[in-house]
Amino acid sequence: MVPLSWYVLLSAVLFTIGVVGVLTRRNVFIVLMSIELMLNAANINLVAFSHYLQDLTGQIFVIFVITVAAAEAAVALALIILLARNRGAVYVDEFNILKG
Amino acid sequence: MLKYALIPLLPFAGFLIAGIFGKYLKERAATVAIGGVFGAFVFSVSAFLDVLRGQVINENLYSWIAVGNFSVNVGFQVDQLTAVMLMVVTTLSTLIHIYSVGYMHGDKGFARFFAYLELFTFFMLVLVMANNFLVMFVGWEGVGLCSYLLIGFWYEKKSAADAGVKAFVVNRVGDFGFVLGMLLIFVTFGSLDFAEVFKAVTAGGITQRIDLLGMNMSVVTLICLLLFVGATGKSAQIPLYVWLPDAMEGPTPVSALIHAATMVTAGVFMVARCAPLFSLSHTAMTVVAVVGGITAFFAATIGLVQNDIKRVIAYSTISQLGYMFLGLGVGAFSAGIFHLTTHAFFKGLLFLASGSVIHALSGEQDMRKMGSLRGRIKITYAVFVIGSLALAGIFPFAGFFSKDEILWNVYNADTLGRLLWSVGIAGAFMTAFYSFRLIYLTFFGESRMDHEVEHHVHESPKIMTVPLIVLAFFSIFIGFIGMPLVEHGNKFAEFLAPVFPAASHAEEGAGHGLEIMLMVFSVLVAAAGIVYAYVMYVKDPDMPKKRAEKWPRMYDLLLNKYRIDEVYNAVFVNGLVHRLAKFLHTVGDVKIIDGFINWAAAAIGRTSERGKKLQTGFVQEYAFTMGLGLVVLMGLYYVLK
Amino acid sequence: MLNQIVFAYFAVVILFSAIMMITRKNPIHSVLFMLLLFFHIAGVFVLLNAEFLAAVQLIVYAGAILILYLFVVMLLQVDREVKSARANRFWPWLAVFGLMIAAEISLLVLRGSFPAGNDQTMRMAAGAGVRELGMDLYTKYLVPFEVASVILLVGLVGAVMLAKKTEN
Amino acid sequence: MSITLQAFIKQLLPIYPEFVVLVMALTVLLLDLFVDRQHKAILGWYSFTGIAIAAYMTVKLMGVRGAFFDGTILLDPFASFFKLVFFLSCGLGILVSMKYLDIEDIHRGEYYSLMLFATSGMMLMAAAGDLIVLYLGLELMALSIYVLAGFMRRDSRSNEAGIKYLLLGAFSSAIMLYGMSLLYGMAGTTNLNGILVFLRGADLTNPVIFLAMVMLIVSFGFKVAAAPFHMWVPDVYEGAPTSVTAFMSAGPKVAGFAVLLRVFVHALEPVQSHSSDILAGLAVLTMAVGNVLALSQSNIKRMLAYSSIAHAGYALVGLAAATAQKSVVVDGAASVMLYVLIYAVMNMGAFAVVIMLRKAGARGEEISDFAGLGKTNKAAAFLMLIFLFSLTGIPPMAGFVGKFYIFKSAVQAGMVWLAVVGVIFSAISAYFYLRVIMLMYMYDPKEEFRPLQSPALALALAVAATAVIVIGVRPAEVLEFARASVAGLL
Amino acid sequence: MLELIPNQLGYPLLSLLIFVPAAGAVVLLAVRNANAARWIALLFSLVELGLCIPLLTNFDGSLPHMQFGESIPWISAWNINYRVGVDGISVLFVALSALLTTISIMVSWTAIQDRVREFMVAMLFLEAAMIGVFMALDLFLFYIFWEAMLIPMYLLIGVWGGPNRLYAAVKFFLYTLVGSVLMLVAILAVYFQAGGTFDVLALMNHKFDHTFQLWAFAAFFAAFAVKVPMFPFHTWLPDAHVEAPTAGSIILAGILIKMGAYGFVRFSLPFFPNAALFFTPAIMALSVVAIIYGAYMAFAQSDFKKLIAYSSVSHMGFVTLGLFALNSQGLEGGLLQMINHGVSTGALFLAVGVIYERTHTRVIADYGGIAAKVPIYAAFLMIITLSSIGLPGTNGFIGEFTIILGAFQMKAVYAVIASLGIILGAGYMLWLYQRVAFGTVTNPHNEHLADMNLREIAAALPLVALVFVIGIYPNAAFQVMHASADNLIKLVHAKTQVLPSATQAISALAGN
Repeated sequence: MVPLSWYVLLSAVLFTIGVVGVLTRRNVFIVLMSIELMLNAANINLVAFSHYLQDLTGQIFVIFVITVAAAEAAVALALIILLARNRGAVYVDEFNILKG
Repeated sequence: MLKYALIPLLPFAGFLIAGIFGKYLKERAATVAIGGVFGAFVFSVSAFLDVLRGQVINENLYSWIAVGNFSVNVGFQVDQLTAVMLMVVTTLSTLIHIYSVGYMHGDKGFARFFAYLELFTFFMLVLVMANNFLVMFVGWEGVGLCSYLLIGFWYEKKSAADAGVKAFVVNRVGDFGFVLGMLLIFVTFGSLDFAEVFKAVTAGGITQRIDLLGMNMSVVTLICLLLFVGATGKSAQIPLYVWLPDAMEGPTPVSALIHAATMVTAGVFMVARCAPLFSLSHTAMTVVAVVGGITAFFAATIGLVQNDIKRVIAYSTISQLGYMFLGLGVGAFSAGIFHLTTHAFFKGLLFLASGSVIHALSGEQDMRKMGSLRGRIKITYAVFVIGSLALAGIFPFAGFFSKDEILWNVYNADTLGRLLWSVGIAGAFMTAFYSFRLIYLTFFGESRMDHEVEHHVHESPKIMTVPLIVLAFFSIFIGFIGMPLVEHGNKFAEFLAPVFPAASHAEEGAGHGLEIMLMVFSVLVAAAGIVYAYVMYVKDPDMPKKRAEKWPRMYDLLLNKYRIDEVYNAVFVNGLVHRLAKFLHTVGDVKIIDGFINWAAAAIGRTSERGKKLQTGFVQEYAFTMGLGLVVLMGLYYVLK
Repeated sequence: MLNQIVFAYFAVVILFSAIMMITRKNPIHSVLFMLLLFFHIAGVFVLLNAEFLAAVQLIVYAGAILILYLFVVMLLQVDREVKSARANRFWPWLAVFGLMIAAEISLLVLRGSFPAGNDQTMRMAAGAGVRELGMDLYTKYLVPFEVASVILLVGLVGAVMLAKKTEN
Repeated sequence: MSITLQAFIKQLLPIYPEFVVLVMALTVLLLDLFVDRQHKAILGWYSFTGIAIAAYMTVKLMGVRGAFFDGTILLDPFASFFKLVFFLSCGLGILVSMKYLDIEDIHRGEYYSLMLFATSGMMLMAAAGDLIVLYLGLELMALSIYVLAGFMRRDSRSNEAGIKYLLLGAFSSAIMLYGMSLLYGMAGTTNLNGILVFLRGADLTNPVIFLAMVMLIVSFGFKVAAAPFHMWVPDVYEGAPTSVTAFMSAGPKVAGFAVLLRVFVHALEPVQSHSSDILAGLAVLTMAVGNVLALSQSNIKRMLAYSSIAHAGYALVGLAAATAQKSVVVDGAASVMLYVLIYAVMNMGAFAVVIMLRKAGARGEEISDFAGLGKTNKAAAFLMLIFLFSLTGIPPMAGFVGKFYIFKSAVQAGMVWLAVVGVIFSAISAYFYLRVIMLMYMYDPKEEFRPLQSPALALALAVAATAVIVIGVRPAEVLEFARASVAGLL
Repeated sequence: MLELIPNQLGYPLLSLLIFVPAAGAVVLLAVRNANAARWIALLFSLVELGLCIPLLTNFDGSLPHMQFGESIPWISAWNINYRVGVDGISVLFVALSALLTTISIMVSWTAIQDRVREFMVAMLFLEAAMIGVFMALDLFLFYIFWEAMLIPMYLLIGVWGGPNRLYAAVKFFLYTLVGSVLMLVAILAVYFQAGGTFDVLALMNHKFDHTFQLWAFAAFFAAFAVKVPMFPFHTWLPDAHVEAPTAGSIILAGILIKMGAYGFVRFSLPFFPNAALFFTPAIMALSVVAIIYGAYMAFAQSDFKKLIAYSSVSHMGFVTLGLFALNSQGLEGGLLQMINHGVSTGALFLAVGVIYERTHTRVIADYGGIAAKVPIYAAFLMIITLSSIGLPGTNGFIGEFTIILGAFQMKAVYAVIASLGIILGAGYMLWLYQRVAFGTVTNPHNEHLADMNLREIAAALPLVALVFVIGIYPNAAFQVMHASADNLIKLVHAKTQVLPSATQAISALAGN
């Protein structure tokens, strides 16, 4: 039997890896995918809980999360394309006209 | 009642008219002014007669300040003392007004001058008629103000303006004492009315004592000392006499009226007024006597060598005021007032006469540029001599009686009477010497005048000489009202007796014999002074130089008035005021307080600039900050739980 | 026991591919590792009797989103990536910082306790779960469902509006 | 189980306002196809009327109370109050936009529909009775605003603002999601009431609960721009189109506070002993950062961005007070609500004036562009004067009433120290607001220019100014309204 | 105990006093023409002044109570009412505010050429706020007016001020703001301590516990001490005065800085008497320091206005000294001195303004010898100078003497030092007068100086008149205060169980 805590631990570590990715990588795509990692970590939690709680809410939540992630990805990529077009920038640390 | 009210109010009315419409009145302002003071004079006479008839009045006009348990009225009191002062003030004021018409003729500030004189007369009358300390203080400061205005009358002259400010501020120092005295009187007696305070005093039972700077003294003593500080300011006694010589910057009639006859005697008057208080405090009396004696001597020494005709008289005034305090200090209040009266006349005369001389020499005041005037301006010469004789105290001139009564009382005074008496005698000698030195330098010897001055020399117009003559008359005969050795004491003392506590009368001290001996002695001393002056300045004119060379230091010191002014300037004016002020301003306000404020502001500004640097524009650093926040908050679990 | 081994396998691969994903120079490789990761997460879902979600995970995430990423990555020239630094200059610190977060979260999570749940398959048979899901989705969570559709619409509008070639 | 149309309509009753706004948003998209580029303003007025209708319905629905759709949607005075605030900011936002969009040459239908979408998202946040709805509403709002921020497609500053906001927003909502998942794992439900019930019986020392709470604070703090989660604000505010900045300085922030109140005053009420302290700490930090950094700004939008951070700090003071003591809940929550309302109005007003300075060619965003406005355009300068003094919190402007209430409840909750810190910082804030006034009245204009003017803009300014003055002088009614609306929380 | 006597007149006098100027400001917003603006502003200020006649004639000085009271519920949720009333302490300041505003408008007639309308709006708005401060009997209302004053004053200094006006304006604003926000917190604390009321009269009767009093008093002190300004919070005043336009200086010196002292009397003393007693030694010490220090500062100045500004610091030292003597002489003396200072210093700044308008220099050295050129002006300046150095017969003397009398009974040493201040006062003022008026004209610009014109004389006369009226018949003012002042002292002593220490001065002087 897999204890619940294993799932939680897995998601915690996954979440952290996501955070590290967000913080470290310059390439905006990888940053975005790291955020997806964090979302997936949350999803694992939700599903695990819903399983152990005998309650479907968690799974439904996950569906919505995935939907949102999709929409977000669309907008994000659109903006990235704009930036690449206007400024040829695909690196996060190139987005720094605005500061101070 | 109205009559008494009018005494001060008439001059005040004169002031308002001359002051506001002076521009249109021009010379006619004088008529208005003289009308004002003359009216005051008339009413004063009638008031005096009332008092002679024994009708003493003390009336309150209205409640002036009433706060909590403190209440003061504006009120007048005309008793013997006031009556005497009224006569002195109004008489001299009137005469000097008349004299000024001639003296100030053609001055562009003519109307203003008379307005000020009127205002002064008003305040002086308020001072002498007040029935409580606070109203007296009004007159007290008021005359100070007028003296300031009149000294600085020719304000284009810097020296004049300076002298005015100096006079006012030095007086303020004295008033500082006066005010504190009043406060202490109030908290001790619960009132500022003369009547109530003196009643309480004479009733006795004021026994509180105070520890002040280690000394333990009775409240009354402290009160008297504080009041006396005020007196030293007004009446130019050590250490606050310094303003009076400079006050000679004012027009001569001002010197006569304010700085000889009336205002400077206010201190004497005030001490006399407070006789019931002072006589309770032996300490205070001693202080008064000693200060008076020293001043009398000290001022005389300076007078010996001065060359400015007016300054000589000024120092003699200081010295004579010293005599008055000497008298008061030994409890001879009436004698003090007597000398005040006679002095008013002959010193007024001397100033006016010197004014006449200056007028004749078209403004020259330096005696070294005079001489051999006796033939040229006869009347002036004559009255000058009379005045000087009176000042020197030669029988039977006015000064003789008053001064000798003082000396006689001093001689009989219990404590250090003899010592002070000898000081007084020495002073008398010098007085005689310098007053005649002045006469010889001015009227005898060969002329030392500049040429154009020389052939402008002319006797003053009637309007100036007449008052001189009148004053001369008084200087000769006024003394007799206080003639001693007549049946039951002298009339003057008798008249004033009700307002003064029974002083230790000389009669009890020793017989008439001794008194006569002393009189003769002092006359001889004075005569000696005159002769010595004659020898020095007529017989052997270069003797002064020899003397000066013989004791150069001494001479120099006297000539520079012991350098007191310089010391005061260095210590107080520059040191304690201006330097300190600059220092406090640059350090206190600019450096410390504003320094701190601006530093704080700048500090916040710097923080802001630094903080801006953190906003680097890198998304990941923003994310990192968020993460950091997250970590810290999560860590808080261990703190908060 | 078996479950545990399977879980262990999934977990290991997931973490491995995650780490690879965030460390690859070439984003295309990252995308591929992401794909791997998604597959195994789907596996975990299956392990938790969430077959439907597993399917969604594969179809939407792997099938749609990742491919979208792939397109864009290729659309914008990525060969630059090979030449330039992959991580910003603080990356070691940030890695340590990441470990801190991991430590803290797991510490808190482990010290914490969850309502005792028992690991048993859901009462309804596999597949039936989907109907339950559907019922809930269209009744209880009707409003959120609609909102989700609106969100997708916004994403659509936004993406089109922003990315479409500028007229004039 | 088929349901008649009427029944269906009847069922929708509680979400009529949201429904209307969404319908308007969609129809705007359609209408956009038929309106040519010169007359896009029509769409603006169209959406404005939509907002008006929705507002009307919200007022109508005031009477109805309760939980609908299985408790996922709540209809209570609290939600209604915030919905009205959203309508206010959205309406003003639309009004200030029209002319501006023409100048920037980005006048498109999507703009308005996105604003409406965002508004509906906020409404859902305020009305959410369930974590899922809350999450979706938040994402709906956020997504629309990401797009709006990047709306000036040809201006890379705008794009940058968009992507920055998006990346950080996604990051924060991932954190929130993780927190929510833990909460769900604890409580076994995503329903806020359920969570409350669970926590009432739960062992509160359980670190997982704390972890969840912290993660929610972080993500909501991000939305309301609380330090240290504020750093996106200046950049995004500066880069985004000014009209959007105006809108998002009001709407999303207010929505964030709605959620904060709903969650921390209501759902997580049992753990307030922790949350209150944390919120107080954040409040201090936020006020400090906002006020101090605003001092050294040269760009008016940035300056206002920092000032909006500072104001979030003040509002957090009220929140901390509300969570500190049971006895203060009503006043604390009401103070926050009143404050965000007043803040929304005066801030939009200030931005409206900033927009007036936008002139073809120059951006008009430098503070120095205000030099001599008092001479060149008396009215604009005077309005700005009112708004700035209101932001400073000087009576008789509304801003004072707001701050007064906030600090009042802080003192009531025994947090005198917090109040003292607050007033000190608001005194400091006077400096940078005064700087603008100084420029307007005490310097001479650099060059003559005609500020932007349009009936819509005038209307917006008039509304804002009147509101600021009226609320400042006669706060009683609004105040009562806010206090009454708290009822929904308890 | 104090109560609010409802307004018996047929019309709401106090509200009129507050809202007439406000209305004037609103009307002016519609005016375009500068001259019209001047006349309208003058008109409204005169109406205001006229309203003061029924105020003073119908005021019953024999009662300590608040009169002409009006009380309307305002924000019931916070138990806040629009509650106004005047007693013997405040009524005179209302009248003074009206008078000085009128005078300020008159002196600004030609001095202000730029943005006349805005200037007049600011003036009238300021007047409304000032008068409101003196009338408010609800802490919230009071605070509203108190803060609202800052706006017009800030603009007056900043827009129509001198070269360094920006620094001065901001300094003034921030200094005051920091002080008053602390008071705001204290007000809130008081509100809750007293069980949720802002009603001043109710709070006067409430007894706060000792430690709370200390804190609250300190907070109120922060606000009032800055306004007064007491040493060492005074440095904003010189800057503000120097840069402000004449009208601004007159109002600032005449009314604004009185409000600090007024606050002490109206709130600090009755609310926190124990704290007041606790802090009295410190405050009196600060006061005498201010007296001496301010005088010294004045000596160091070369700028006409700065010198006067510092003299204000010194004079306000007297005021606080008197107020905290906590006996009737000190208190009433302090109140009277507030009015005196308003009159004298107001007139002094008027004098500066008159001459500045002609010469456009405030440097004392640029003057000298003008007495010969402008006799009327010289006379005016002399009178005011005398009043400011407290010459008997002028208002200044009455105030200073009663204050010193009060202080002497409280603790003699303070009175002694304060009297030293009087000497210094005479020194710097006369020195100033000498440097300005005496000597020979050194500056060629002053050769053809024009004397005061009728408008300026008209503006100056009322002040000159007041100088002498108060100096000769101060009871006119005192009688109005007695009842209220006595009541206040009774209140303080009743709350603190300390009996009035009327004549323990002997021991006080002995320092034990």
